[in-house]
Amino acid sequence: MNSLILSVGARFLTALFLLFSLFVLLRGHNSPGGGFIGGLIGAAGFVLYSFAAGVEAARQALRVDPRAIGVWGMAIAVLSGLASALASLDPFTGLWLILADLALSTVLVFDIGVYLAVFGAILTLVFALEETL
Amino acid sequence: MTEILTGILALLGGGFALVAAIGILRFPDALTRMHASSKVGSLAGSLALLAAAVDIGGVSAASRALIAILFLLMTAPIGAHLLGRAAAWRAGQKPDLLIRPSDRGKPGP
Amino acid sequence: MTPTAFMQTSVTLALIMVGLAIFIGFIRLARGPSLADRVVALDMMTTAVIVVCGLYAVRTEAEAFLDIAVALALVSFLSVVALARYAERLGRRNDRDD
Amino acid sequence: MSWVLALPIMIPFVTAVLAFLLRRSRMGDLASVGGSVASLVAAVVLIAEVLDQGVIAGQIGGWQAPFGITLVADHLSAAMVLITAIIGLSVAVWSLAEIGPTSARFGYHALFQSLLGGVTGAFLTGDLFNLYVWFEVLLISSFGLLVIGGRKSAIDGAVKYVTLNLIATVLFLAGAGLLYGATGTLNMADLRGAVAASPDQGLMTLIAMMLMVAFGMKAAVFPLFFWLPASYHTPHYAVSAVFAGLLTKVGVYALLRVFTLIFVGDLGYTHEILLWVSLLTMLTGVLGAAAQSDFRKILSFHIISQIGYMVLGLALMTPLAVMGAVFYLLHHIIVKTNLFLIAGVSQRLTGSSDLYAIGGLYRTAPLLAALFIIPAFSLAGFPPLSGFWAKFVIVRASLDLGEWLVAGVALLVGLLTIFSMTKIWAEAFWKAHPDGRQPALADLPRSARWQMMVPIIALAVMTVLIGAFPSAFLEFATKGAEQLLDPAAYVAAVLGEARR
Amino acid sequence: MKLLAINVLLAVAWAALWNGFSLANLLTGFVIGFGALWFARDLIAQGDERRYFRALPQTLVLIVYFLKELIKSSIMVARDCIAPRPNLHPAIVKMPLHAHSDAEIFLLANLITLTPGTLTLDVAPDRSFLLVHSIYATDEAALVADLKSGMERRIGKVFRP
Amino acid sequence: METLVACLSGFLVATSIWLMLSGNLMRFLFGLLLLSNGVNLAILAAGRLTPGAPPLLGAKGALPPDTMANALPQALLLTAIVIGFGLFAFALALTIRAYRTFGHLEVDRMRIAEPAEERE
Amino acid sequence: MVDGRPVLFALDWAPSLGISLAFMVDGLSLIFGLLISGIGSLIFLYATGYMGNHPQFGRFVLFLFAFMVSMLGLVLARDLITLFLFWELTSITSYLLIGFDHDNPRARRNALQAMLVTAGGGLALLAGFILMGTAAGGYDLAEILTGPGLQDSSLYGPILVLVLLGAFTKSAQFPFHFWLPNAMAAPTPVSAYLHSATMVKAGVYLLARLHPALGGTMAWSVTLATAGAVTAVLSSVLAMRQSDLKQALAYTTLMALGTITMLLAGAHSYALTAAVTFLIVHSLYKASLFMVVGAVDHGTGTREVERLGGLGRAMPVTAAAAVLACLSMAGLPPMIGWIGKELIYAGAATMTGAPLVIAAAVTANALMFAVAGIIALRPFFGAPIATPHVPHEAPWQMLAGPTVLALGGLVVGVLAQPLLGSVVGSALTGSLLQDRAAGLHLWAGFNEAFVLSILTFAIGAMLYTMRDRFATLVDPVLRSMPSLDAGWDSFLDWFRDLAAWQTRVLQTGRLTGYMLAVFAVTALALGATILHGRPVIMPELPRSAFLWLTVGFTAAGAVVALNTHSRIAAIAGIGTVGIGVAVIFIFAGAPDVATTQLMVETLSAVMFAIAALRLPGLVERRSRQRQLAHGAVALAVGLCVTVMVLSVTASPLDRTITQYFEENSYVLAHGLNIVNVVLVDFRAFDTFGELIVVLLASFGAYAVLKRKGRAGA
Ligand code: NA
Ligand code: NA
Repeated sequence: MNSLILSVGARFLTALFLLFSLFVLLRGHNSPGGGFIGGLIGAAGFVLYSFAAGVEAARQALRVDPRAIGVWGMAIAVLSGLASALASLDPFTGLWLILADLALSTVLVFDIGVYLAVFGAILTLVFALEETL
Repeated sequence: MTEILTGILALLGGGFALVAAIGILRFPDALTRMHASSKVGSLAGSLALLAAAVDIGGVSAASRALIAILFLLMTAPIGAHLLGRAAAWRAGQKPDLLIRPSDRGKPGP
Repeated sequence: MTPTAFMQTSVTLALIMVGLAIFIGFIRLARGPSLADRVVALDMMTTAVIVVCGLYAVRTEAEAFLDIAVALALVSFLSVVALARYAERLGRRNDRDD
Repeated sequence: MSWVLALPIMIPFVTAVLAFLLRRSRMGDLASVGGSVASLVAAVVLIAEVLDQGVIAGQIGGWQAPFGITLVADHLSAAMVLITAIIGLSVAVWSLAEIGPTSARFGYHALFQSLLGGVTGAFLTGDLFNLYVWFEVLLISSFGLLVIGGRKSAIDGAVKYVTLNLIATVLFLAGAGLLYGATGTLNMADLRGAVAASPDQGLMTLIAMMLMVAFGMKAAVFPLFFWLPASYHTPHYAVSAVFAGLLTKVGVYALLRVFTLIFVGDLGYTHEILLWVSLLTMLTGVLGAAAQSDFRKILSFHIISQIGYMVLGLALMTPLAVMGAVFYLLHHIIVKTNLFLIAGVSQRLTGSSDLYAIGGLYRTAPLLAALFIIPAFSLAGFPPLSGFWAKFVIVRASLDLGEWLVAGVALLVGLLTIFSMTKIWAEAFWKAHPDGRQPALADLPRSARWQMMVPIIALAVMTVLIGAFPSAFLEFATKGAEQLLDPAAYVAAVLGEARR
Repeated sequence: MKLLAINVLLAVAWAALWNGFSLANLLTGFVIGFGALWFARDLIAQGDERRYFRALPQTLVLIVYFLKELIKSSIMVARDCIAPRPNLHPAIVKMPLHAHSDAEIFLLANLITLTPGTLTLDVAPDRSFLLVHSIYATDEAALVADLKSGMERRIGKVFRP
Repeated sequence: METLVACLSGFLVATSIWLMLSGNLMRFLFGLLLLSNGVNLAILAAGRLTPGAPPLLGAKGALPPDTMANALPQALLLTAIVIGFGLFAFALALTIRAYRTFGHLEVDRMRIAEPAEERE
Repeated sequence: MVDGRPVLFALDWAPSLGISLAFMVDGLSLIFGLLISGIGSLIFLYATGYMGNHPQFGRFVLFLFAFMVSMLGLVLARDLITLFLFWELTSITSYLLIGFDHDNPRARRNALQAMLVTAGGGLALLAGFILMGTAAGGYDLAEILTGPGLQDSSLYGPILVLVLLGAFTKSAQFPFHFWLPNAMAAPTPVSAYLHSATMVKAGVYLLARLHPALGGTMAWSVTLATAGAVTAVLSSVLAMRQSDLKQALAYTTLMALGTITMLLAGAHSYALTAAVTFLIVHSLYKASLFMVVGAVDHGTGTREVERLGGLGRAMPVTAAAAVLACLSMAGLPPMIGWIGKELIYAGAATMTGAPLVIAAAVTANALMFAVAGIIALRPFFGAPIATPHVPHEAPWQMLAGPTVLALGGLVVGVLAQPLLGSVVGSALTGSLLQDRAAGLHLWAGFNEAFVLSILTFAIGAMLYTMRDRFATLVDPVLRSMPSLDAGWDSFLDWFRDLAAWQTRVLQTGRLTGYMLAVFAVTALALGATILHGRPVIMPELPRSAFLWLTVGFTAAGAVVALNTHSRIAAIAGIGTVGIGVAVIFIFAGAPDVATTQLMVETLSAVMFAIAALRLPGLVERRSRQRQLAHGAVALAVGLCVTVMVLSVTASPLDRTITQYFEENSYVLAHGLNIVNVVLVDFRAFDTFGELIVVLLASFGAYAVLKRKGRAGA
């Protein structure tokens, strides 16, 4: 879409979408948000970018095939589910590492997997739709 | 006091939203209607968010409200620009003035 | 009327006004006639949801509703962009009006 | 315990990830086969555990039932998981010969393994909403697999398959959501008590009917089966083989599970409806097959008629009948998958699946002919093949109840199955090829010959073994039926003795 | 930009000193930090970097101007929305551009759009003019002049030394 | 409150069925979207509507004084919405492909896979 | 030994069903077993000569051997289900044998016919066996036979009908006889085997075997006698009229089967002795004659009786065998056939309805006499007729069988009592009756039977000499009779038409029809259940004006999407619904859900906007009538959903699980957002599946959009 306004806007809005999506992902455990919403917002950023600069440029900006991103998300989700085997717990049991205020957990890793899967899936869809003629 | 301020802001927010809607209904064509939507609507949203910020208080509510307003003001005009452009082209208003998409990419005069 | 009652009444009234706003916007959406008219109406309705979020945050004292507004304020314009693109392409293809 | 239950579900997804990441090389294919082997091992471990301990249950995330998601394996589930793994491995190997690099690059193996994972999840989950999720996983995988071959007819088939299945899926979702609202729980063992205790039994039956329509559609019963004959003949043969074997069975499994465990409050209503549905399913399916002249279409319609037998077993609801349904379920998966695989080889050798355009396999591909006989006559219920026992039990169960009509229909449908199988035999095998072609297995490349024939032989051997040595399988099915009809062990394994 | 970052850091440090990251603390910190930087400008900022000390206040001026315009014209449009006989004179006008950088044009176009009554339709390919739709275009020349003297001038002050 | 949502849910379901039956694949997609929305509302209503407090705990897990909205159906809904979106996306892609394959979207005229032509 | 029956082998096959794989030998099985294996060996020998250089001879031998084993298994089975197993195996193997000449459409058609008729009967038999098992308390034949019999069981009627259906179809009794002559499509060794000692005898064996358990009632006698008599008379008339020798033999087989069946109707030892003896008689001469016909075919290139004559000189051994066998067939002394015929008359005299039975027997036997004359005399004597090849004798392998069997007929005729007496006796005492068997003697005295024999010969000789007159008399009658074989074809056509019609009606290829069915079923299932169960409904209208407005515009949005021809209007209408639903989510305190809904709504609109560029406009094509029907179904389903939701909310919700989540979300799962904690921890498995769904949806969409189109079904 040939618009100076859009392409200038997209340049920083994509970054903003991405940033905001990560924020939504990370605080999802305590406030509205999480992997799904985060993934949707992050993908929306690249969708905007593809509108402004074209799918090819968006793919290049992304560097990785969105399908692969999605699969890595799935892999991360599986691994976070399998991780509890290390502690001889049931599958998908959260392992928590709580350092003062900072809480790291396999549950968060799982949510990151969700994020990536949704992100990859939506970009796969939109790019494929865009590239169809 | 904050409660009264909140109430006024809420009423203003709701009122502007209603006004924007009426404008969209009454204005004669798509381009004019957009004036009602993208401006009055944004204002209504901002007012309602401010009402919430005032009512709840605290950094987090205020920053959320402000960020929401900021996002609204950042995104609304881009959409309006694209939609307006499309509407103008489609409506064929003053075609001599409009920049056709085919002109794009050519070196300027 | 206490300040609290005033606030609550205001919020209720405001909600009704927003509801009406969406309804009126919907009328434009249904009537069209052009694509841009419908998109404008849809956009206005989305913005009205932000108003609803704000009012609901007041009513329930829950910041969570502001989070909806933040996300919506950022993302909702994307559909306007997409629909505008659609309108533009259609115009270029000189298809029949839609 | 939960790991024994969770691994059969998770291994296919791990495999899917690996196969996708390696999709551009031959390693992707090998990952799929290797993962299938691993799934098989996990399934064997699971069934050994179940045989050893009876019903076993485990909790995902360690959250106790009914708060977390439960995985449960009784005899039926464990056997279904094992059979899924067997079919998965067989078709994964067979796929090596059929699926080209293009389909592989589009993620064939990932979709295929996810389908298996979804099916396995559906068999093992003890939570109604989780069942819905696995249904969706297998559904969306099947969508992808259906269209991945890129054939035009597959698009037509997919339109019908997708639209109708989406409707079923939404009905399931609505049913599950409403049932939660009415009982406050989603755990199936917990639901048994909650449904029985509900003050509004009419509502329970109503929700039961909604789920019956949803599962009935998945199972392809009359008059909800249209999507199946519209689509099953269109994708890759490997895909239709695994569809034929597993997909409708998930619907039957769900019916079997839900209408023995949860909705047993108004048997006179729900199961009477199932009875009529099953009769019409058997008849319309087999008549549909008789009208076809395409190898795969005939087989597709026969899926429907055979589903009728399984639903009949459930409808009659006696220990023998349910045992028959369980046995039928297990036997039919093997047989039907094998028939589709054989159809695939036939197509490869003769160039078509239209029975009037092919022939000559008997003369020049005798091994294939012999291998066709086994599942074909098993499907028709000839002794000493597995299908005989399935049919015998169902017919006897009907006769024991004095259901003459039911038994008559069941037998008649058996006869008409012979009609269709002999039609395939006469046209594809006995008749000479109209083009004078001499189709032979030697036409296949050496590697493809092995990849295609070994799974077929393995499945045929299983069919013969089950038929020739049925007692262990029958006893297993009997035990499975007992668990279904008296779910005390199931409920106790999930909830412990205390709750409800 | 570097100075802005330092300024923000100072604000955060200020808030941390006061043991509370409240909005008021941060704002106070920012203002005090700005003052501190301004005093130390000869030490830390050379040449072009000093633009910050002009740009920041100009930005504030712009924001205030914009908000004022936003509210003023919102009320105007709102009045027309509900007026029995709206006073509308829609037209598309060409507004010559002095601004040239992407960011500047972007900001200008968007602020024009946000200001009720006007709407940026497009930018000329050679960036020589903006196409603006206005509903109060009784006098096109006056409208253009108004836009240029109001919005464009103030934006220019932020972006250019 | 549930009553009204229940009615709306039924209404959406009815309209979605009308659209799905129209014989046009694009209308089917519209119907699918409405059906998901209708069923989602049904699930929400079945999980009971408690206007107000979202299911968020206060600091250190403090429970709010009033009852919160029921969290479980919300989680189910979220799952259902996302799944529904995935299914819709696939159906949309399929629709495009079907249009490229057949040159139209009239489902009743899509007859490559079946029925077979009558054979003499 | 069980009850005097030596057990060969027993294995618990399916003990939970009371089924074992068990075998036993008694007189009856022994006779059958000897015939099967004895004739079988000669057939194998014959086949090596007849078709040893056939490219598929290996398969042929395999099938024939499998068939023989199946027959042996059948007659030796001690368990009903074991018996059924082998019964069905004979169907399969005979199917493969009849269709052996598989390039010939006729062979395929006839194989199918045989298969369907016998397998159909087989399924009836299965039901009969199951009922027998239920009535007798088990499937053990030895116990059933020595038990009290099933004649008084309440299931006797169905059992009888089902078992007879099985036996009659297998033994080609009227009206299921039509498949047997068609089975001649098989190579001659197969016909010889199937028609003499095996396949068709299976039904007879079954009747004989079950005689003690089921026989002796009026129903049994009348049915068997009638079917047997009709079959015998009808088929012997038809046999007279065949010009193809093989066909003629086929019909005489039917006559023999009819006769045996008729005799098995009796309860007296004479009738049963006759049945068993005639069975042996028939096996010997029929196998011999089939092989003879094969040899003639082989030696001359034709089997048409009109085109054969004076072969005796060129084919002396064949001629001798033929004459000997025909003597037995004609029932002339001193062949075993004579004794058989004598016994038939003696037996028939003891039966209820003796005059009718005797009349049928005499008629059939006289016709048989004439047919024997035709077969023995016309090809081999008289003036030589030119045949396609120059006639030559067959190789020794093909002569051994017919000669041995024909001579056998003579030998056992002369030495009947010493050779066969005890065997037949044991068959009867062991299997049929506790009674003694009648003796087998060439000269049984000047009795009724002797007179009937003479009468038979006289009529037979007359028929032979006046065969042309007979033809002019019979042919019009035969022509006017409905042909069951043609009826079979029209039945199959009807069946195919029915199937095609049903498929046309159901599987129309029209998706809207499918969907309408699905929704109508949903409406019906839910609606009927609502009427059936009458759930509790609790309507309670809210007072919130905002909610009313929201619901109002949401519904209105759906209405816009309903019929608009504008894609964008539809998208906008659906967008309105999405917004409305999101507002309701907000209203219900579900911020996560509302956000997700709005994000998804936005992305859906985005995708639709992209897709709409690649899609055509909308048109409504439905007729008014259809619209009404669709509207009715749609409203019905919608109404049901509303009723369901209302009745769900009529009673309070059990909040146990939610409370657990609320109490433990922070304590155990370290999260304040309960919904998110449910998603990623309490019910992470759902979410796991869900992310897979979304990912795979994109994979599928990617494939469907990007994979190049390929033609092909
Ligand atoms: Na906006
Ligand atoms: Na199936």
